Amino acid sequence: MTDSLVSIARALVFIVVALVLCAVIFSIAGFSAELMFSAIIDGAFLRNGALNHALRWGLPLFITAVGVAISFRAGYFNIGAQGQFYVGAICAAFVAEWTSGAPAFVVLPLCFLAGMIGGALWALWPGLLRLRSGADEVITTLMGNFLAGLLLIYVTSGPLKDQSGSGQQASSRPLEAAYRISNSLGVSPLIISIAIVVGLSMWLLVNRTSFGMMSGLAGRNPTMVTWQGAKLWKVGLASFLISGALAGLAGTIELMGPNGRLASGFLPAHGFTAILIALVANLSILGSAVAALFFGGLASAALYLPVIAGLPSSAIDIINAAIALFITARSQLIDRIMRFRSRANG
Amino acid sequence: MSETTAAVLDCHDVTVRFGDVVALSNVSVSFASGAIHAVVGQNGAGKTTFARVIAGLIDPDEGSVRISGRDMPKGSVNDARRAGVELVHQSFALPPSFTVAEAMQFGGSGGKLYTRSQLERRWQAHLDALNINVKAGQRIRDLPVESQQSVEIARALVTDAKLLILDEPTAVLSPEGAEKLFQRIRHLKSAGVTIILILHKIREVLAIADTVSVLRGGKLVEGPVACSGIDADKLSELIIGPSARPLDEDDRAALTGSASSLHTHVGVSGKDGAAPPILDMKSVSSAPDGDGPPLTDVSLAIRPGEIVGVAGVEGNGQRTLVRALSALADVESGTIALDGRQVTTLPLQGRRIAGLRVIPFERNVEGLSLTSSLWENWSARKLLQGSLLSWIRPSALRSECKSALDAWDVRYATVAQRAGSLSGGNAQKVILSREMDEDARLIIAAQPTRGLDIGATAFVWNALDQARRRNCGILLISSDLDEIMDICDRVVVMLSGRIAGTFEPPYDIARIGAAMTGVTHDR
Amino acid sequence: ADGLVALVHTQAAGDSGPVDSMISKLKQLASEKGFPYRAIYAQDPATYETIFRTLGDAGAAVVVSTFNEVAEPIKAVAPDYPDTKWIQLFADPFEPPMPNVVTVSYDYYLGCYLSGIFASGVSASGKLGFIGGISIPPINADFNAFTAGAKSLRPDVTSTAAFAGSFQDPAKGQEIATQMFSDGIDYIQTDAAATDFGIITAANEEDGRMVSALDPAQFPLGPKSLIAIVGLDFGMSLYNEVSNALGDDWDGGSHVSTGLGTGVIDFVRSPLFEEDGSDALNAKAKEIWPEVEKAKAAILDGSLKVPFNTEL
Amino acid sequence: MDDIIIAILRSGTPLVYVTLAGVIAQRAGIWHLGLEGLMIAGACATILGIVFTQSIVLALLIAVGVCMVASVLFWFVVEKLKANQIIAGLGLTGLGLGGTTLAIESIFGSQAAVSAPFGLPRIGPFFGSFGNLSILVLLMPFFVFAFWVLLRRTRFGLRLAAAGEHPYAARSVGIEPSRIRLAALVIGGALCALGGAELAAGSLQFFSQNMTAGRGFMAFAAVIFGAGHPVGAALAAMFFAIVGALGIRAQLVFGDRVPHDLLLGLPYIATVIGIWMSARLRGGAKAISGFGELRDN
Ligand SMILES: Nc1ncnc2c1ncn2[C@@H]1O[C@H](COP(=O)(O)OP(=O)(O)OP(=O)(O)O)[C@@H](O)[C@H]1O
Ligand SMILES: Nc1ncnc2c1ncn2[C@@H]1O[C@H](COP(=O)(O)OP(=O)(O)OP(=O)(O)O)[C@@H](O)[C@H]1O
Ligand SMILES: [Mg+2]
Ligand SMILES: [Mg+2]
Repeated sequence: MTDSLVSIARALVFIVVALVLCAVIFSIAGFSAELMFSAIIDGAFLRNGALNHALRWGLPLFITAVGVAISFRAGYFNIGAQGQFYVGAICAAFVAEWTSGAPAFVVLPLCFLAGMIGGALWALWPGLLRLRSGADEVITTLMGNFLAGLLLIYVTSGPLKDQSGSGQQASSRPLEAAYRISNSLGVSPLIISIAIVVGLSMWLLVNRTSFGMMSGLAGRNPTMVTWQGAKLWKVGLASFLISGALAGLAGTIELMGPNGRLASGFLPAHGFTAILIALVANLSILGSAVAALFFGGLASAALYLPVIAGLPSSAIDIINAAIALFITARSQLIDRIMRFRSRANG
Repeated sequence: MSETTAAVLDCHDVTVRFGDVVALSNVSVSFASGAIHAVVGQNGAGKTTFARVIAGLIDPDEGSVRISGRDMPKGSVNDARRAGVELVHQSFALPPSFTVAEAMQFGGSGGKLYTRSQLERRWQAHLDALNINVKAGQRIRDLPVESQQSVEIARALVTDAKLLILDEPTAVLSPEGAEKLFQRIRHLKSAGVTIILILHKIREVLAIADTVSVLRGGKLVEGPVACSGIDADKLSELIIGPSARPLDEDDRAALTGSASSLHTHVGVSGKDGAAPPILDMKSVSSAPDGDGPPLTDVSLAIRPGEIVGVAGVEGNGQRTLVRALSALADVESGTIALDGRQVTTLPLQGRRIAGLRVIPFERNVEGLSLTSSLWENWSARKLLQGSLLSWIRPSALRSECKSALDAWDVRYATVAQRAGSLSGGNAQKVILSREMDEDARLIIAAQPTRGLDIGATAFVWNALDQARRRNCGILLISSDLDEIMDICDRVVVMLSGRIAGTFEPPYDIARIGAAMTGVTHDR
Repeated sequence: ADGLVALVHTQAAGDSGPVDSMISKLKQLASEKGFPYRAIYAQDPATYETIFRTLGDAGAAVVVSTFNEVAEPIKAVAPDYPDTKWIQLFADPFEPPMPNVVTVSYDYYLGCYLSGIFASGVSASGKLGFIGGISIPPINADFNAFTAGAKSLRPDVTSTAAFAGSFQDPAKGQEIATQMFSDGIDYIQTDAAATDFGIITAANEEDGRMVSALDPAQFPLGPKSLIAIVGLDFGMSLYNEVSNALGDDWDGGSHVSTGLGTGVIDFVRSPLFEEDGSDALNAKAKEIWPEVEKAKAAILDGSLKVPFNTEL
Repeated sequence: MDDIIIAILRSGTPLVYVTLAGVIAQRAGIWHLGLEGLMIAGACATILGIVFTQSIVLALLIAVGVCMVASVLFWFVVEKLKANQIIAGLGLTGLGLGGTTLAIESIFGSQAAVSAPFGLPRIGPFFGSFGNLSILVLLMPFFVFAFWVLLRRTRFGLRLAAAGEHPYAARSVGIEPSRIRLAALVIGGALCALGGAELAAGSLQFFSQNMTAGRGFMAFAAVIFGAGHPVGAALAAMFFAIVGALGIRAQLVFGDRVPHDLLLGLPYIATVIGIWMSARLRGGAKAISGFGELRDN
């Protein structure tokens, strides 16, 4: 309990630190710092529908982040969430294209299946390379992201290209309304319940099955679990596949939900933010939910800032970067204060 | 005369806390220079912490340390080393990827820029001078712990140490090794070096030390007193303290060494030759595997209720034997049967389900995940009996773990604490409590008492005995001949991957020793 | 913010081309007419609609955005904000039109067609190159038009396309161009925003290497190599459209089709090159120029139809 | 043919410098994903330096200074504030990319590329058709060698490795790991500055936003590819350069038949294959994974 308190306090304190740093930079560059602060607070929390916006960006992030946490726990630094997210969306888009016309209750399940399988496959090959040959997954998954990005460009300006009009945009045809699982605001009962189901099932998997504990142990000391007779590759492969499938699921949600079409280069920072969330949450599922909501709010604030505070896009990048730089920081000072208070209280 | 009486080390009111654990409380002690001082105490008594404070690795929360009359700034390794303090860690203080030569170099002075051959020549000479037989070009990770330790000692002696602290140096050594070490230590003493020895074996204390000091629960309960003025029983009394349950006679005898001359071991009645063996290895040969030679044509049978000891100089295939039995080293020819069932091709998980239990050599790497909680470490075995998706109830596991650890009286705060925060001895007990459960059939115990205090050691021996009474088969690998001769029903000696001899009680230490060193002998 | 005018550009600024010129023109207009403005880089298609809504909520008077990717979002948002005027540059006409949306289309590819004709005349080797940022439909169309133009006069010319994979990677551009030139290609049409700088640098390394870029501002970068540009005065066009929108005689729902005819798009020779460039090349250029003019006229009077093909 | 070699040297050199920075950090126990950010900062500072001081020396000094300061910040966050290396590194990268863009925007009022009147000195006609390469290309092999010596043949190198591989062992001989890491990061910062300088002023004489285009990450890949060995990593970097050149060649040759996006992917595919091969050769197990630390703090 106190620990989670401590880590939340930490995160908040250092977010403030980061924002102060930004304020300094911006006032040097000649932008109003207080305007920035008010715009962030307003955009993330206060304006009407703020929660809605936070959910729109936060829910898919949460799903991907849970996957990231699963593979990180098992000791595999699969940073390929972005690629798996894209490939999942691509596969779902293809299925939607092929089955177009069929009733929704047929198309939707197929799309989700395709999305998750696609994501899993995009995690499978780095997984195999890692587990069978020891090829470092950090690079292979990084390369996987680049490749998936190119693949997305290819399908959106090739096979899936929207031919309407002069056919100039690199994006797929808009999905029929029947196949959308949410309007463009991106929050719907279905999406929320998917997130809840994923959260619950993964929480159970991690905390209530021997897989969960084994992967936790293996992530910290593979040798020890080998001496216990565990088959590392099983745990490892499962972790890769699950994380890929969840990223793919998130991709499918973005496609069938808010976006309603596949556009080249959409949500380019999704995977990175998901990794951020998983690590900030210290790889805990529940923590990821909180962090995802927070970063969702931040994402919507980032879209709100340039309009209200007139900050250039580079400024937004700086804000996100500064937060990334500091958010996992911890200082003995804060910990002591928090511990002290928790002692005092109980 | 005055030179020897001058105190080389003064600790004043030293207190060290780790969170809520008080590792040392108000320890005030001063050691005369030019002598060998033993520090003894149970696991978790604070010996290592004490050593680390002197070496400047731990900055005490209270108190001060003076070395040869000069106050040491708190927690400064460099100042301590400049004052001539060197600490030999029992383990983990050499980067695994380094070559021996590099490991010597990186802490030392001089040789800012070098070539490999220079470096190796330089340090090979140093190693040879200390007649430590490892190649300066070898990688640390490829060395057995024994050699790693000698390398550590060699590193400590690179600079001219005035005060040399060794943390359980004998724990990893065979009796010969220990004797060699003691000669080296006496030699150093005569060269004017003061030595602080952290030891568990009272016999060793009495054999080598001039004075002994006893730590219990972080407090200095005795000493330094001259060893001439104290006897084994008194010392063991002091170490264990009035609170702990007294040892039964022959264990104490074995531990304190007072009875170490007669190894008249009597097996338990339960064991009968007729019963089918629990372990039946038939002429097993293995592929070369890590360090040490491969197994060649090893045949070994263990009957229910029998403890078979594997003696031998470390690095003669004991590790490969354990790995082969654990299905971690691949067997090229021969068969392994467990409880009459062929398991030659069965993976470890299967063998464990069939009742195999392993207490591996490397406690902190193979035995435990130091950064995981105690209960996770403890539950690992249970979890792997079922499928990966089988359901678990952490709360249940926690309480099971708690009761098990309490039964083995492990000193810990909560089952949620990291295994790494236990002292080595207690860490070992956690492993024992995991591996020596009710439905164990064959227990492979590799160096189970290494680094354990006398109480814990006796405890382990009793546990092994209990298991034997439950008709388990037990394979005990130990570099401690006394231990082996004291509790084993049969002893096999391994020499370069083969079984060089089998001995039944009453044991003849001379013949076993001969077999270990490969001197031919007639049966 | 009353009278807020916002430009939502979907390609990064810093291309020393269309986007930068739009932004500077917007600033200019803002200072002339004295209205608050925002230049917002919308990098992520998933965010277009949110940004538009935010602008609508902020009560923006005029929202200008670029390229077809934003068409769907505008269609979704515009009806909810009738008081905001929406302008989509580089767009297809809406079917059906929306009363508060004006769409503007450019036939940029025609400029590339002319560049192709010109290239076929000035190239000695008959090997032409085209370097784009990413292989997306509009860029593909430019390449196809470029090739068509070249082959229309010299069927034997070869034209090769390559893509840097980014609109912001001059070093890559230089590497690609270097390889193209060493293959004997002597005329490269660029279509890669900031990546072009590397291409021009590569061309400067040896005589006889020719580049056609996108923006007059680039002339000084290659006085001996940058022979012409396919100019697209996005800035001017934005200036006009926003002025109209702010005026009273704005006819919403209309589609403006502009380009070659109105001089917003044109194929222009570099005056600097005409001075410093090799005389031989300039001579060739003069020789071929009538063909360029002829094709341009034919396109304008409709007698010449250049196919618009977005597939490679 | 010369052109191809020149092109490879040009694209490889910046990568090598940044890779060396990654190597020294990695050996000191820091997984440096801030390389990209430092590289872009170096590129930007160099060009701005030239523009404002008209002196290449001053420009380089400024660039090196900027990157060193940024590295100290990174060190402070990672070592003193115990932030997660990977995330903090990516944050540093973001700061670099965003900060440089904001800088040129607030200095020149537009994000348009900044061009410098001159760039790094060239190695001169003596080298014939290679004369146009910058001196940093010429110095690159010496840097690699120097780093090999520094990391594998000096006591400092050993201490660095000890601090990275086994901080506890380092501490027990009186080495302060975090100080060593500071040194490693600062040196690395300087190298990133050189890499950025070569990229922007080696032959281009331009700065445009995001012009590093992921090279910092390729450098990071090279570090792992080369298993943290300076020479191996430098070779890996050059390998990436060669593969990149081949990728372009493939576009020029097969562009009319094969989708360009796929051809653009070839370098990445080749990297994966390379990693896989080297892992097989190294027997897999040795593949670096600094993941333990990542989990356990
Ligand atoms: N790094 C640490 N973190 C937390 N607790 C620690 C740490 N190191 C030691 N302790 C605790 O301090 C006490 C003393 O430990 P120490 O290792 O000094 O005992 P010891 O005498 O060396 O035991 P052993 O005989 O097993 O080596 C133990 O209770 C141990 O759990
Ligand atoms: N790297 C480390 N960092 C912090 N504490 C450590 C570390 N390694 C060991 N410790 C603590 O120091 C104490 C002593 O462990 P160490 O391995 O140094 O010798 P030891 O206690 O004698 O172990 P053993 O009983 O295996 O001989 C243990 O309680 C452990 O918690
Ligand atoms: Mg100890
Ligand atoms: Mg111990």
